[in-house]
Amino acid sequence: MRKITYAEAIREALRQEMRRDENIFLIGEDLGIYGGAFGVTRGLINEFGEERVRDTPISELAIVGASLGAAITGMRPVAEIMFMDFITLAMEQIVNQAAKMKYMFGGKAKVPMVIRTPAGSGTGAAAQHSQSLEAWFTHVPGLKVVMPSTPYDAKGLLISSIRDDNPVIFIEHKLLYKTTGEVPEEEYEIPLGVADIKRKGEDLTIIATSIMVQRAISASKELEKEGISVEIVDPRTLKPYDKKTIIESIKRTGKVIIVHEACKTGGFGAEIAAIISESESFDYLDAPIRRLGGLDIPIPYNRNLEKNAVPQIEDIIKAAKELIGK
Amino acid sequence: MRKITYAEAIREALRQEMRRDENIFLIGEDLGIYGGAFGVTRGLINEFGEERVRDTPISELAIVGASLGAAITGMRPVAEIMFMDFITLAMEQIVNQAAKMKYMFGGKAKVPMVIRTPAGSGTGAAAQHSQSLEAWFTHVPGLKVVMPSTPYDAKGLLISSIRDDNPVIFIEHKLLYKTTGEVPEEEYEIPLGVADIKRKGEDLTIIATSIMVQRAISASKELEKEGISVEIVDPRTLKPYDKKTIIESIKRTGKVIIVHEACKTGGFGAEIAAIISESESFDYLDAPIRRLGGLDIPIPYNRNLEKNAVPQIEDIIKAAKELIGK
Amino acid sequence: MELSREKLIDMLGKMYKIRFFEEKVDYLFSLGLVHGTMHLSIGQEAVAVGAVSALKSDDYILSTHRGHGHCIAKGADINLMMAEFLGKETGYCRGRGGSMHIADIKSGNLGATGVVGGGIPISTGVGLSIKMRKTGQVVLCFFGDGAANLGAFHESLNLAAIWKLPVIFLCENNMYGMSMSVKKAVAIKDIAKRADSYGFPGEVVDGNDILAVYEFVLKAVKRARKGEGPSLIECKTYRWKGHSKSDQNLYRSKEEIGSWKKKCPIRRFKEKLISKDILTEEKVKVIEEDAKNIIEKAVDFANNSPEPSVEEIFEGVYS
Amino acid sequence: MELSREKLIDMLGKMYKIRFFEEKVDYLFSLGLVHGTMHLSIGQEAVAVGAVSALKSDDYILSTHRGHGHCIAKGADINLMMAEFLGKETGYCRGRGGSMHIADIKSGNLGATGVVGGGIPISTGVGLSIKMRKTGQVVLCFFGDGAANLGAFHESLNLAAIWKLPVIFLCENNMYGMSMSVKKAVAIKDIAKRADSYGFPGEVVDGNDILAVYEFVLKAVKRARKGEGPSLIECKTYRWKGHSKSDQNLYRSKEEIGSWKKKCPIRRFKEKLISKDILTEEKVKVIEEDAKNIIEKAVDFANNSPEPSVEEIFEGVYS
Ligand SMILES: Cc1ncc(C[n+]2csc(CCOP(=O)(O)OP(=O)(O)O)c2C)c(N)n1
Ligand SMILES: Cc1ncc(C[n+]2csc(CCOP(=O)(O)OP(=O)(O)O)c2C)c(N)n1
Ligand SMILES: [Mg+2]
Ligand SMILES: [Mg+2]
Repeated sequence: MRKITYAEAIREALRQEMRRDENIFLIGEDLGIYGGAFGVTRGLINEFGEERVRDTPISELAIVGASLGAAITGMRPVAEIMFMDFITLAMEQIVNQAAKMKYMFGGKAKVPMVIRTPAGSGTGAAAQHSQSLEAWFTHVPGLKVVMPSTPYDAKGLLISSIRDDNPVIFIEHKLLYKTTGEVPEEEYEIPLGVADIKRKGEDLTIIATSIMVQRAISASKELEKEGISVEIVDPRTLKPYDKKTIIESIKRTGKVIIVHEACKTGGFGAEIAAIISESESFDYLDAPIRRLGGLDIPIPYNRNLEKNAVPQIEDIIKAAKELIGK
Repeated sequence: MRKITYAEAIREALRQEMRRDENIFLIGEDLGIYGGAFGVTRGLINEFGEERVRDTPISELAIVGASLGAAITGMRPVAEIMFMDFITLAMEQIVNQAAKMKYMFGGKAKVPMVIRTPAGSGTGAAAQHSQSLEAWFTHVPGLKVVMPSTPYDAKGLLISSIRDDNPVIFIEHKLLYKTTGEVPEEEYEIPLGVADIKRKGEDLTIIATSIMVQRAISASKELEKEGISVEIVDPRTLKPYDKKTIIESIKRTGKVIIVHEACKTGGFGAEIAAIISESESFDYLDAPIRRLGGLDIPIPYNRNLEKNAVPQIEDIIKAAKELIGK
Repeated sequence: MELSREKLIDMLGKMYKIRFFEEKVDYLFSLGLVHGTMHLSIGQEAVAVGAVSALKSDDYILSTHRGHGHCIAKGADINLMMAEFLGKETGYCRGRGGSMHIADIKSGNLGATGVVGGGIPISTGVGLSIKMRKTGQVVLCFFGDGAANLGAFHESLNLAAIWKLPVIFLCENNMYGMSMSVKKAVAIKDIAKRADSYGFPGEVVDGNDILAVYEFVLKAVKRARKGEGPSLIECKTYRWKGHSKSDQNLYRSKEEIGSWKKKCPIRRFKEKLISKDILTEEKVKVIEEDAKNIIEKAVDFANNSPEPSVEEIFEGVYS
Repeated sequence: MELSREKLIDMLGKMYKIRFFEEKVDYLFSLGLVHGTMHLSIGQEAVAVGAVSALKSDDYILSTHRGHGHCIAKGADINLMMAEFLGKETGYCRGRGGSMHIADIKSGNLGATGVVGGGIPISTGVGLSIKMRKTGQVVLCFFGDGAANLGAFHESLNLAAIWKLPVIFLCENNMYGMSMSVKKAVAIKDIAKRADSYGFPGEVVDGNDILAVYEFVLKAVKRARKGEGPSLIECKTYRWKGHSKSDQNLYRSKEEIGSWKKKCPIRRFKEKLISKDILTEEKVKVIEEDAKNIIEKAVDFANNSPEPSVEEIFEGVYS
C-alpha cells in the first residue's frame, strides 16, 4: 500500500472530509498560506479558500469559542491550536462551555467540533512549546481525547473525530509528523474508544501512547533479540478508553509497563495503572505495574537534557528487562 | 482548645501573616467590602486597607499575572480565584509562566505566590461552579498543591504556603467553610508534603482528600460499630505528596480505598492507586485497590442528582464493606 | 415608533412576566425551597425586552448568569423555566442546568452561562456560522459591565470586527460587577467607547427606556443583516436586588438604590403607553394579572413535575 | 536631544551588537549547530535600543520570543546570551531556557516568554509591586502586534489603567504576527488607539527612528514615575527575516521586504550621528568592529563552555 507521512495523513483526512461535507471548516492561526506551523494544512487553502481555511488573529480563547458557537448552530469546525501549550488560554471555553453544554442544557445541544493540537518535546523549543497535557482532558466529562501514533491511525481517527457529535481533543505529536506508514487512499473510520494491539507478544504488555508507541516498537525489536516477547497496546483514544483490550492483554502476559511522554505524576498512565489495579487483571499480575513517564520538570532547552526528560527507547528496554528479571 | 470554622481559620492565617510581613497582600474579586463570595476575607480590609486587600475587575488571567509579576519582584501575593471553575481562565499564566519560570530561567527566579480557590459541589450551583480540578495541577512541575480538610490544617497549611517560595495552589472546599474544629490562636506551620493520619485503624486504609476526609471519618464511625477498624490518611498536600505515610499504612492494613470528589477518571486517586501498585506495598495488598470518585459527568443542578454525582458517606461505607467482604 | 400596538403590549407583558417571575423565585428562595443561588434582574427588564424585541424569532441570543429576563424576552415557556428553576425533569434542561443555565437551542436561545463573559466568544462562532450558512440571521449577545474587562471580550469583539460578523454585543451596565463599581473597574466613562478599538459602532443607551433600547438594537440588527458587521451597545441600568443570595449590599447606599427604583423601567413604559392612548390603567391591570397568573401556573406546573431520575444521571453527557 | 554623546554612541553600539548577534546565530543555525527555533529581530533594532535607553538601569523589562534585542539593549552579557543560545551550562538559564527564555532577573530583565502576550499580565504585577514598594522604578513591557489581540492584552491594560501602574506597554508592530498581516488581524489603523479603551495615552511612533522611540518612551517613563499611570506606545517597524525557521515567507512580497531594508534603522541612526558630527565613518567602523569582536568572543566562550549535566536536571524546578 501507499506510504505517506503522519502530517499528510492528517491533511488527507481534512481534505476528504471537507469535500464530503461543506459544513466542515478549519479555523486557527496561520493555517492558510503558511500552511500551519508544521505544514499540516499546507495547500488546503487553494482548494477550499479563505472561508473554510480560516486564519485567525492570535486569540486562542476566541478560536475555541468561535468553534463552539459554530458547532451548536450547524457547522462542524476543526480548530487548530498551534502548540498544545497554548490550549491553556482556551481552557475556559473547552472545559466550562464545550464539554458541559450538552449536559447542562438537558442533553439538547449538539457540539460537533474537533480541536487539533501538536504536543510533545524533541524540537528544542523548551518549556512553553513542548508540553503533553492530554491527562487534563481525560479528566473532563463531555470531552473525547484522541492521540494517534501512526499515519494510518491519524487518518482514520481524525475522520471519526470530525464525524463525532462531541468535542474531541485530537492530539498530534510534532516528531511524528514526518514519520511514514501505509495509509489507504479512501476514507475510513477508526472508532473512538477502541485500542489497537500494535504488536502481539507473550512476556510483557507495554501500553504506550503517541510517539511512545513508536519507541516501544523499536524497544520490542531489541528485546526480541534477547528472547523477550512484548505485546504493545496503543489505546489510541484516551477518553473513552478501551479498558477491555488493556486488561485482556495483561491477563495474558502478567506484566505491564505503561509509557507516555507527559510528566509521570498525574499523567494518563496513572489512570491506566489504577484501572488495572482495580480490575480482575490485578490477580494475574506477577510483578508490580511499571510506569514510565516524563520527569516532573519543565522541558529543558538543551538537547541532551531535553532527551533525558522523557522516555527513550533505551529506557523502555531497561524497564522491560528489569521487570522480566533479566 | 478554641474552636473556629474553616473559613475563620483561613482568615486568621491571612491576618496573622499579613501582620508579620508587609509584603504579603491579597488580590482578587470582591475581597474587600464584600469579604469574598464565601466571606473568607471579611473584615480584613478594615485592618489592612484597599492596597493590601485589593479588589480587581473580573480578569482572572490578569489576577494571576499580576500576582506573578509582584512575586518575582519582592512581594508575596495571595490571590483568590472566586470559584475553581474560573481558574480555567488563568491556566496560561499559572502553567506556562508561574510554574516554569524558575526552571526556565536557570533557577534564578523566586516565585512566592499562593492562589486560593474554593472547589467542590453541594451548593446547587451546577456544572460551572462546582468543579474539583486539583488533578490538573498535580501534573504540572513547579507547582505545589494543597487541599486542607480541617480548620486546623487550613490554618497551618496556608501559613506554610504563604511562606513557601514556590507557586502554591491552595484548594478550599465550599462545604467545609462552616465546619468547625480546634485551632491554636498562635501561628504554626504544617509542612507541605506531609500527610496526616486522621484516624488510626487496622482493617482498611482510606485515603481521602478535602471534604472526603470528613465523610470518611463519619463512615468510619459507622463501620466501627460493625467491627471494621478504618485508618484514614489525609495527604493534605497533593504535590508534593507523602508517599511514605500512604504506603506504610497500606502495608499495615492490606486494603485501600481512595476517595475524592473530583471525577474518578484521571483524578488524583489514579496517581495514588498507581503509586501503590508500583510500590512494595503492592505485595501487601490482599484485595484490589478501590477508588471512589465523582461520576464522570458535569455536576448537575438538581439537589438529588448533585448528591449522587459525588461520593457520600453511604458510598464509603458500602465500598468498605465490600472490600472487607462483610 | 414603528412598533405595532400589539407588539408594544406584548413587550409590556413580557416585562411584567420577568418582574413577577423574579419576585416569585425570590420568594421561593426565601422559603428555602431552592437549592443554589440565583441572580435577579429586577430593574433591568427594559434591556432584555427592548433588545430581544428587535430580533426575529429565528435570531439567536446568548444569555448570562442574570438571564431570566433574556429567556422570557425570547419567548420562553414560563412553565419550563420554572420547572428548571426548581430542578425538575420537565424543565428546559431536565433539572441539570438550573437558574444559571436555561437554554432552548431550537428557539434560538443558546443558553445562559455562569461564567462571566463566557458567552461572548461563543457568539462570534454563531455569527460566523450564520455568515457561512448565509441564513441572514443575527445573534445578540448579552453580558454585564463586569464582563467587559475579561480577555474574552477583547478577543471576541476583535474577531467579530475583522470578519464583519452579524453580532450585537449588548452590555448591560448595571453599574456593578458584584461589589465592584464600574467606576473602579474601568477608567473611562463609557464601555461603549471600547468599540473604537475594533472599528465598529459603540452606542450608549438609557437602559431603562425600553424604546430607546429597541431602537438602538434595531439599528445594529439592520447593520448586521446588511453584512456590515457587529455593534456594541451599552445599556445603562441598575439591579435593584443584591448580586446574588450571598450579597449584603454593603458596597452601595440605600439612597442610590432608592433613586434607581424611582426610574422603574416598567412603570415608565406603562405610563408612556397610557399617555399615548395605547393602553388604559384598566388594561394594564389585566396585563399584570395575566402575567401573575402565568407565573402562578408555572409554579404549580413545576411543583407537580417529577424530579429527574437518578438512574438517568449519565444522560446527556455525550451525543 | 538631551542625550549625551557617549550615550548616543553606546546606543549605536548596541544596535550593531544586536544585528551581529542575530546574523551570527542565524549562521550557526544554518550550520545545524542549533537545536530548536529562533526569532530574529533584524530590522527592529531601533525599537529595543531606543526604548530601553529611556530607562534607568534598575528599571524592569519584559521581553518576548523575539527578544535578543531587548536583552542586549538592557545590557546583557553577550557571552552568557550566546552560551544560553547554544544550551550551555554557563548561559543565563543554565541551558534550560534557550533563545526564547533569556532572563537576568537581577539586572531587571525579567525574561522572555515564548507565549505571545504572556509577559503582559506579568508586567502589571511588576508595576503593582513597584507601586507598593514605592521604589520609583518603571517596567517596560515589549510585545508584538499579534499579541495585541489576545485577552491578556486587554485585561492587563485595564488593570494598569485603573491602578495607575508605572508600566510602559510597548507594541512592536512589525506588520505581521507570523503570516497574519496586522491589516487582517486588526480592523483599525493604529493599535495605539486601543489605549483609549483604558483612558491613558497611546502613541504611534516610527519604530525605525531610534530617537523618536527614545523620546516617546522617555515621556511615558516620566509619566509613570510621576504616578500618572501607564502608556501604550506602538512602534511601527518591520522584521527582515522570516518569522522563525519554519517560515517560507509566502505571505509577503520581496518588494515589501526590500522597501523596508532601505529603511534600515541602524544606517539611519549612523548617518544621523555622522551628520551631527558625533561620529565619523572611521569611528563607526571601530564601533562595528568592536561589536563583531564581542560576538565572536561570545561564540568562543559558548563553544568552550560545558553542557549542563544530566545529573542536575532537576535543579531549579523548586526553590
Ligand atoms: C469568570 C468569572 N469570574 C467571576 C465570577 C463570579 N461572578 C459571578 S457574577 C459576577 C459579577 C458579574 O458582573 P457583570 O458582568 O457586571 O454582570 P451582573 O452580575 O452585574 O449582571 C461575578 C464576579 C464568574 N461567574 N465568572
Ligand atoms: C499564545 C500563542 N499563540 C501562538 C503562538 C505561536 N506564535 C509565536 S510568535 C507568533 C506571532 C507573534 O506575532 P507578534 O506578536 O506580532 O510578534 P512578532 O513575532 O511579529 O515579533 C505566533 C503566532 C505563541 N507563541 N503563543
Ligand atoms: Mg454589572
Ligand atoms: Mg508582529
